[in-house]
Amino acid sequence: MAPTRTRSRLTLHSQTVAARLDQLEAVCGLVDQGAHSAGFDDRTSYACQLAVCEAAENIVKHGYRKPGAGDIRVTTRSRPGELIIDLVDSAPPFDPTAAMPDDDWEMTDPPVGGRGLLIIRRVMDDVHYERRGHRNHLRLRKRIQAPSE
Amino acid sequence: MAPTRTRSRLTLHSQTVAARLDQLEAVCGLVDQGAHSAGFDDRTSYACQLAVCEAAENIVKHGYRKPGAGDIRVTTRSRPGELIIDLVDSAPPFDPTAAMPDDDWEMTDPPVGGRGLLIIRRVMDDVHYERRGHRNHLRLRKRIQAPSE
Amino acid sequence: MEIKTQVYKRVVAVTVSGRVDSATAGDLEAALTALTNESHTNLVLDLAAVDFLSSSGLRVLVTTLKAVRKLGGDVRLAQPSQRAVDAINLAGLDVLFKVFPDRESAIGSY
Amino acid sequence: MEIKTQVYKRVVAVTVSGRVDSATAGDLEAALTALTNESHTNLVLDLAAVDFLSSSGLRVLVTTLKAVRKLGGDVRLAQPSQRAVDAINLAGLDVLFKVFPDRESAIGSY
Ligand SMILES: Nc1ncnc2c1ncn2[C@@H]1O[C@H](COP(=O)(O)OP(=O)(O)O)[C@@H](O)[C@H]1O
Ligand SMILES: Nc1ncnc2c1ncn2[C@@H]1O[C@H](COP(=O)(O)OP(=O)(O)O)[C@@H](O)[C@H]1O
Repeated sequence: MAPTRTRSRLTLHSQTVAARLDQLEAVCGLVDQGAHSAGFDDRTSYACQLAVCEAAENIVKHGYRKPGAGDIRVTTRSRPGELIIDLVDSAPPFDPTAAMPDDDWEMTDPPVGGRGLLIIRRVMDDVHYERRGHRNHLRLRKRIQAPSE
Repeated sequence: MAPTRTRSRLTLHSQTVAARLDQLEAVCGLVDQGAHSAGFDDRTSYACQLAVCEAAENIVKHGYRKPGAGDIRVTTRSRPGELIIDLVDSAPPFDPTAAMPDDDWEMTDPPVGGRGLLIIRRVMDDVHYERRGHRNHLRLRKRIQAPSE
Repeated sequence: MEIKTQVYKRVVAVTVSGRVDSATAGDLEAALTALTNESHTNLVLDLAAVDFLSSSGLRVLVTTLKAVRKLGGDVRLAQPSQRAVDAINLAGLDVLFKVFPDRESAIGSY
Repeated sequence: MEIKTQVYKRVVAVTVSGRVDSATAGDLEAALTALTNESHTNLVLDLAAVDFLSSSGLRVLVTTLKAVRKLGGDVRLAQPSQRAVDAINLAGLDVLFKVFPDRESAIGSY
């Protein structure tokens, strides 16, 4: 979909992708675009891509479980200094804000998984979850102090 | 001394240096100049510098024995494709063409010295020695096939 | 993603480049498992050209680390890109890996 | 002549540059003897920037080689310049030294 400018300085992109791992790079592309519209630098954009891809990967792997069993609607909203990403899927309910990221482990037994939720929380300023009907609505928000417009 | 052109294409340089190790680099410089006048490439010039410096070093170390105990007259004669270097010293007689370079040793006991005479013979096309009065006259000659003039 | 492997006497240097995510982590895991199966346990990962490193890639690094540590080896990182470092730090895994500014010092550290 | 030394866990890389002749060979010998005295016997000599190597310099290389070999070590050459190679070959010493195209492979060879 072509970008839509609503009001003065909001840029909105929206795209629905099949819930498959090979679609994650496209999701990253969307996030990168949104991050740059928000005036984020490359490094901040990269962090946002990491976080959103972790969330999307979880939907594919743990939500739908079977590749291509559904889809994910990705919407980015950018305004100077702020990027909001909405991920909507129709997999079984899961609230990632309720799960405790695993950040307490021994050097002798480091964790092989469970890094995704941690990355999402560390990168994003807000993580908001809602179940609406048969859909999961996840909203991730990132803000920076001094946007370069 | 400034270079002298005798006959058509002969270039001659001559210089007397104190018989000290710190003069060897200057000797190399002379040889390099002569080699380039003869149309030698850098690699051939380098081989000639190695050989002449070995001979001069031997005169300092094994001939005069004491640093600065005498001097060495270095003369280079270049014509296209040919370089002749004369080294004249007044140390005790020594004929390097009579000495057998040590090129036969075991891998388990490699030689720590005796490389100088070997390098001289391998690089030069002719090595000629004469004792005249109280002086050693050593003439080293290097020729190449196709001189680039 | 591209993987190049250089086998030295006591160390193997693995150069990883491109995007290491859930789509490619399997290939990286296969390459590293092959090495540990051949008793190559002193590993250097050159991450200079990694431009994306997701938790799937990190999972492979940690799995490999655990496997080689059991055998007395280690996984050490050489000249990781800023993006590789950011991912490792965000995942809180920076304490696990020794990082070296160049390949030579990483190889020399074994 | 300039000498730089990088001490790794099991290998020391010595970078030699400039003119190695009777005027400077003593400094090289001192540096290498200091290393062997400290039990550093796996040596890599990076000769990439050597632009003159006379028999005095070669003598130091051979002396060092003999010393470290007795202690189970070796002297290996990394990326020697053409001039260093020419001198070693003319002196008939090329059979003595393992030569590697870069520092990394020389260091990794131990
Ligand atoms: N969208 C989701 N649907 C169902 N379960 C999820 C979802 N996201 C995460 N989870 C659960 O939370 C756990 C931690 O997720 P994460 O931190 O991303 O690590 P990993 O995916 O490597 O296990 C997952 O193992 C899974 O059990
Ligand atoms: N000009 C000289 N005068 C006296 N002895 C010499 C001279 N040149 C060479 N020699 C003798 O020949 C030996 C071999 O010389 P060389 O091959 O240059 O090796 P090195 O100088 O390392 O011993 C010397 O050790 C020395 O005994």
